[in-house]
Amino acid sequence: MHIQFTQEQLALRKKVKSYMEQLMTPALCEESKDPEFFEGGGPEYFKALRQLGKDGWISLGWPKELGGQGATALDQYIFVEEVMRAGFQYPFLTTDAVGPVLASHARNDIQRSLVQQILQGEIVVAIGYSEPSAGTDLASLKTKAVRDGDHWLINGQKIWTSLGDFSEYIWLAVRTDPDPDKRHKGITMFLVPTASEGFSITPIKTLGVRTNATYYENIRLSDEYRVGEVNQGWKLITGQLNRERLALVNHGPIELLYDDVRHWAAQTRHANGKTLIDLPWVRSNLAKVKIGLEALKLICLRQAWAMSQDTLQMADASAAKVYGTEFFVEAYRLLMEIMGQAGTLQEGSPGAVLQGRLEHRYRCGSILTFGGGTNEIQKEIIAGAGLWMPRSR
Amino acid sequence: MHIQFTQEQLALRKKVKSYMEQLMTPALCEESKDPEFFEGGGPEYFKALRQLGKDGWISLGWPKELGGQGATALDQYIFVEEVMRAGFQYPFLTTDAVGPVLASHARNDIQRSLVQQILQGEIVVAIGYSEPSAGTDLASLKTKAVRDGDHWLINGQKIWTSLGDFSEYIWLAVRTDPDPDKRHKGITMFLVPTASEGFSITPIKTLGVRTNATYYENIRLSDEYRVGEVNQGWKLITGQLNRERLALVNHGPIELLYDDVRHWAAQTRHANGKTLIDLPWVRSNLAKVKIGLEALKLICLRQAWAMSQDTLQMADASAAKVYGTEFFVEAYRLLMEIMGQAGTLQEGSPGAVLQGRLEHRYRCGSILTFGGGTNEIQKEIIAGAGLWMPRSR
Amino acid sequence: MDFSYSEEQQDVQKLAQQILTDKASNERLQQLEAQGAIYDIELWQLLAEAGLLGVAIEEQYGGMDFGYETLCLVVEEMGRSAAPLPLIPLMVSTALSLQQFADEDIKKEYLPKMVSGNCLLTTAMIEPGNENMAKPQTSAERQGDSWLITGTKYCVPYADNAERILLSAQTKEGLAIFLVNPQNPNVKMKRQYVTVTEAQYEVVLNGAETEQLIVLGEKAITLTSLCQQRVAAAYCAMAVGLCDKMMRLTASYTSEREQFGRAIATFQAVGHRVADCYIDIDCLRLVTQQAVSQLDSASDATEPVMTAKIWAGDVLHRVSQASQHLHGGIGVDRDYPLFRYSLWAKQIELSCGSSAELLSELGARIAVHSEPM
Amino acid sequence: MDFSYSEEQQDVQKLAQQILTDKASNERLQQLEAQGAIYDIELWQLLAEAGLLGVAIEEQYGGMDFGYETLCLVVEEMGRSAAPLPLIPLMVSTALSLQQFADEDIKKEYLPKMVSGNCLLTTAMIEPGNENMAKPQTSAERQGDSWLITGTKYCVPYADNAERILLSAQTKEGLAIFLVNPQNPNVKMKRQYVTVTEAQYEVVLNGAETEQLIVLGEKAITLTSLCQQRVAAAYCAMAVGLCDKMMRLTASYTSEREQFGRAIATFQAVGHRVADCYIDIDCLRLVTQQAVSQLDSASDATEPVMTAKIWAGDVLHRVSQASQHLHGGIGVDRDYPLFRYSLWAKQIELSCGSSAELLSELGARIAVHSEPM
Repeated sequence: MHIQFTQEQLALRKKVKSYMEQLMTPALCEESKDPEFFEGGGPEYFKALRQLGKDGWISLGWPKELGGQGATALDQYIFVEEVMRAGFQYPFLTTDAVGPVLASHARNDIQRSLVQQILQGEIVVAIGYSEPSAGTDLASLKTKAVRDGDHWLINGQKIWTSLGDFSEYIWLAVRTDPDPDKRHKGITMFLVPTASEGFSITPIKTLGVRTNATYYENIRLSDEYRVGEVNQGWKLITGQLNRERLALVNHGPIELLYDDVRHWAAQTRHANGKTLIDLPWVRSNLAKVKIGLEALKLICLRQAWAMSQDTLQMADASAAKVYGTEFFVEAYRLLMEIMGQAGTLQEGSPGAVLQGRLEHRYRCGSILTFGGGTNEIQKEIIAGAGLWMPRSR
Repeated sequence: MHIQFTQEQLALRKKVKSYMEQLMTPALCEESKDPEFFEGGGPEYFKALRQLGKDGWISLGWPKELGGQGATALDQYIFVEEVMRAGFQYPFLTTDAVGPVLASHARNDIQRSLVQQILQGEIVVAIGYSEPSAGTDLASLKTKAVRDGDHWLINGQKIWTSLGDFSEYIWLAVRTDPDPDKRHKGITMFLVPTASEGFSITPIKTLGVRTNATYYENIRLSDEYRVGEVNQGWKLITGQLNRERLALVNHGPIELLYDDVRHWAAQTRHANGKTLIDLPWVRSNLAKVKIGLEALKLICLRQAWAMSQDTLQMADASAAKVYGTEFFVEAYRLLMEIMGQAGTLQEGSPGAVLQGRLEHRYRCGSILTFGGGTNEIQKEIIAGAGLWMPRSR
Repeated sequence: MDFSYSEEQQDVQKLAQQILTDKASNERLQQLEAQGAIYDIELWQLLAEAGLLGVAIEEQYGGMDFGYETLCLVVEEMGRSAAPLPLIPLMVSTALSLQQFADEDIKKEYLPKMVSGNCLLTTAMIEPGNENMAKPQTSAERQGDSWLITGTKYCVPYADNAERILLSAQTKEGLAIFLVNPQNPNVKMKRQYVTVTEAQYEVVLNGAETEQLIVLGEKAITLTSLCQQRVAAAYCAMAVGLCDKMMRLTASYTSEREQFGRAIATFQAVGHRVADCYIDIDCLRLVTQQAVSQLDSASDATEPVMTAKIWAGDVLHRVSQASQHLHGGIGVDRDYPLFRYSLWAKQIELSCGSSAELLSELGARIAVHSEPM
Repeated sequence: MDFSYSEEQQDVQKLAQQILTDKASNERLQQLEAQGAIYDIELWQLLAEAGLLGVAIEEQYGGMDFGYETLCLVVEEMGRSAAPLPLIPLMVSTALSLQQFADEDIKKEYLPKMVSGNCLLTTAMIEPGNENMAKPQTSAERQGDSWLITGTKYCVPYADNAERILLSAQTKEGLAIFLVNPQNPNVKMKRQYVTVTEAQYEVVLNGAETEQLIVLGEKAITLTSLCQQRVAAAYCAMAVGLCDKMMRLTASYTSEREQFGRAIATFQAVGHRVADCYIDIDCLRLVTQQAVSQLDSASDATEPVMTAKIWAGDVLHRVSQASQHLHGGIGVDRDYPLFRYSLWAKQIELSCGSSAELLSELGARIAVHSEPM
């Protein structure tokens, strides 16, 4: 066992790090402070994304047969970590979930061209899975597509269509077989241009960032926008989940926050004249975050390594998702406690600590434990696939 | 709102306290160190129990119409607290669960005489509910009684018959209607003399104390030993549960341990020359126990008060049981951490701290979260009765 | 021992509940948020007319004189509604301090106006990097009959709307408490955006002049200590209301929301997590009642208040996270009321000392009071 | 980066697993407990014959020289079986310390005997109220070629059966490490009963004479530090085995045990709690592997070892409580194997520093290494 990066891996990290420093221009940093562009989508954002495409980073982890560089999951993890540390809102779902799936199912010029646009950082694709009454139970979705000659007629509503406001396409899951017994087996995937007639979008303001509801009213779409076989959409939805979930719990951003709080506490004086980090309870909070962080880092690296070896166990991927998301919630709390009431100050207010980043993370953090496959479902997978326990009822 | 004891209540506490100091003679203390008598049952133990009966303490909380003194639940709680602090293994299940139930259903001289014996501290009664395949699902019990003229023939097996080795009777739940649809409605209560032919007992050694398996082989018993109506036993089992559970989570003993560890830490020097209590992590562990203890005390007193007012909510009684038992587990851990490796030393070993009481409590503590109605069932009650949520499946 | 509230207290509680249920609907709060309203002035007037602002103010100043415990019942209801109301800064920190410590003329001038809802006063509790009101960096110097005050206060609620700010400053004669007019030319204010929508301000005093010295020396220390304890315990009472409502929203939502063909409340993982909240809130309610009742009876409440605030920090965090999690996406949607409660949960958790900090302080007190056996 | 074990390590692991599964059955352990056996001498001989005692000992002393990491794989399997074996005191604390620091003649005298299972040696890690082996109260005075040692050691495992005890003492020339013969007339031993059945002793040295000085000064400090870290990490490896087995016992039992007409594992409250254990154990395994691997590669492992031991304390507690709870009554019954694991869980949790103590130490290290930005 050798739990250290190779020289090549360290070199890659260094390379990505310095690349990202260049990429994060003052203009981009300024733009990303604008609440409208918190999640990306501004002109500077797209400029940077196209640069990433041009410089070949987007294709890094794609299989060679799909035009990618076939980097290992560990290399990809290192890349993701540095991108996130740099604070760039990389569109993982587009580049690493939808992109490769589309590439391996592309069956016409439209779809092949879309793959190229994704690889070149030209476009972002939003995910249209959840519906008001289909959340954790995604297979109960009701948005439907009905054949109309060479075309389809799409009707329905999706929620939590994040990034939908600056995406060119929605990666849409629809029901194509109304038979109630064919829950998972009646779903087909489409790429719906957001420019389509009958498409509309309304923002949903949340605790943290903006997301959207999207509406599909008699959208008439050529069959060329259907991806994969009819009624075979479910495996396209679940195919890329592990990589997506691993990106979700990447340890880079929380390690950065931990380091920043630690250094801040070392230079900030408490009313009694001591620095904050001299207070035993502050140290203890930091130590709690530190041991949790070590476990997160190892869990992620082990998972990336297992993916590289093609030995990833389903239960371990679920364990990583549950552990990571619950740790984030706990870590935010422990770090904010150190700041005291100053921890409630938002960016731009006098006295805001570390640009109010933690305050913002707190407001965004609530969605992690149920997003990307609710933790209860992950625990079912662990008990079933990891421990051979009978399914719960 | 007035969360303080009245003068009368304080006087009662003082009275019980000094009474118990007298009762806990050196001989009794010595006897109770003998592992065989950890749970009581020795000659000194019975001497003290008879004294308690003679001095009227056993009847303290019994309703006046059953020959008791009708003390409020709060007075009874104070009594129990002081008895437990004194370390006397008071047979609550006999005196406060079986006793009053029997008294209110006594229908012949045998049963009336048994009530008197209980009130006089002459006898202890063991509970025969659980069976190897009937634990949480008690209504699935299989031990059966079949009518045989004026008599009954009893056959079956019980486990966790604690105190059975020095009890005169087993308070036995048996199936009298074999119809599988009458789970709760086919159960009848008996008092089985342990001197009966066909009764046998084998010890079960546990992590902590001794308990027993008891066997009932063709025990022929007069109908005079049946308590309550035939097939109406279930409500006799559940009738006294709240009072029993409140005794289970009485805050007295854990408060005593907390105080003892705190004082011990204040006088014990660490290798670095400081006293243990000067270490911030020791203080923090103590503070965690302290805030938990405050809540436990208030939860118990509020429950006792509500019982006195006859306003006890089912969900609150369940909340007290879950909170108390989970707090004990946590508190033992926090207090033992303060002792370090010395916390593993058993009574009588060189270096044992506080007579190894915490080490012993740790070994006994495991049963609390599932004993007396498993905490999962309590949470079902809370969600259902307290929050009107639909029953889980 | 008595765990029940008096009839008059129950009446106050019911009245507050009724008004807030009627008037602080989700739609109304959304409307106020869309307007960027500082607080709900109409609702505030209604509460004043119902006499609810003055429950803890003596009758001679227009109040009902039912005491601090009764005021905390109103605060709890305010938490349950999540309505934006300046009840704690105005009535708990400022009015109670003035009523107990100020001269008669000050009381006569301000208390009746506060009770009738016609005037806001607020208190500056903290400074940059310093949450101890009794040890301010802010200083005051005597100049004839006035004082000149210099220093910076942080997170002063409603400062821009307040007629006066109660604040502490260090003087050569010891700690002093003043009322300062925020419209004074030597006072500069800057809005601080915090987790909740409550308007808070950085208040920079640069030789700001005031004649309104409330109290000096030992009594000033007592005032700050009581003020801090009363605010902390009132936040705990508010936390009870917030948490109870979050739990009930969650219980209702999960009982209605169906997935996999059944109400999600019928999954044990859901039902038991709400039951855990129930237990947590029961504990929080009891330790809060103890702290409030001791403050009300003027006993030393230092440890009960710390205990309650530690529980509040923990329970707010756990109940808020559980509620958010069990709601799924709808929980973070600002069209649904839960988000307001979660924001307040974090705000209160980090105010008046975090659980981690207070546990450390409580531990230090325990150490001092633990004689060797 | 490589999270897999080498083939030779996997072979060792499988061999250990096979022998322990065969020979350390519940019946066998019950039999040993009924006899009051100090450890399983027959099993110990089998392990010695299979070469498993010497996996970390150099070939010249009869070992296989596969390193500390491989030894920890055997330790983990020992934990999984809960068999009473002196592997940690003998091979981890004593043999590895001697191999690294002792003179050739000492190594030649003892290591081969230890590897072949013919001789027990043990290490005295702690003293009354002092768990730091590097700062003993015990002192040693030179007398010609010998040393006279005076002091008290606590909880010395297997002291009564050991040929020598490795211990630390303060001398005028600095810290020193000795081997002492427990049969020395100036050594008195008294059995200490602890949570597990392992035989531990109070060892009182009253001018006990020895010529076997192992190392003095700086090197003695290095020895104690490495010895303590290796033992702590080995306990973590043992904890992985213990916890994994507790979890699997619980998963099996709850999958079989029926109540209310169904396997109790089909209740989410049960299944999810076991899943929580799975996640906990995954974390514990990884931080332990990191600590062990760093110790194996002779890098500074101070923080990884602390991290692993903190996790071990927490996870042992949680998994043990969850397993006990989900088993119900059968879990505490000494006829069923779980109780042994729970006892070891508490024993290890409180050995080599509790989680609370180590968190505090780790926090202090973090503070020292945190420069202001």
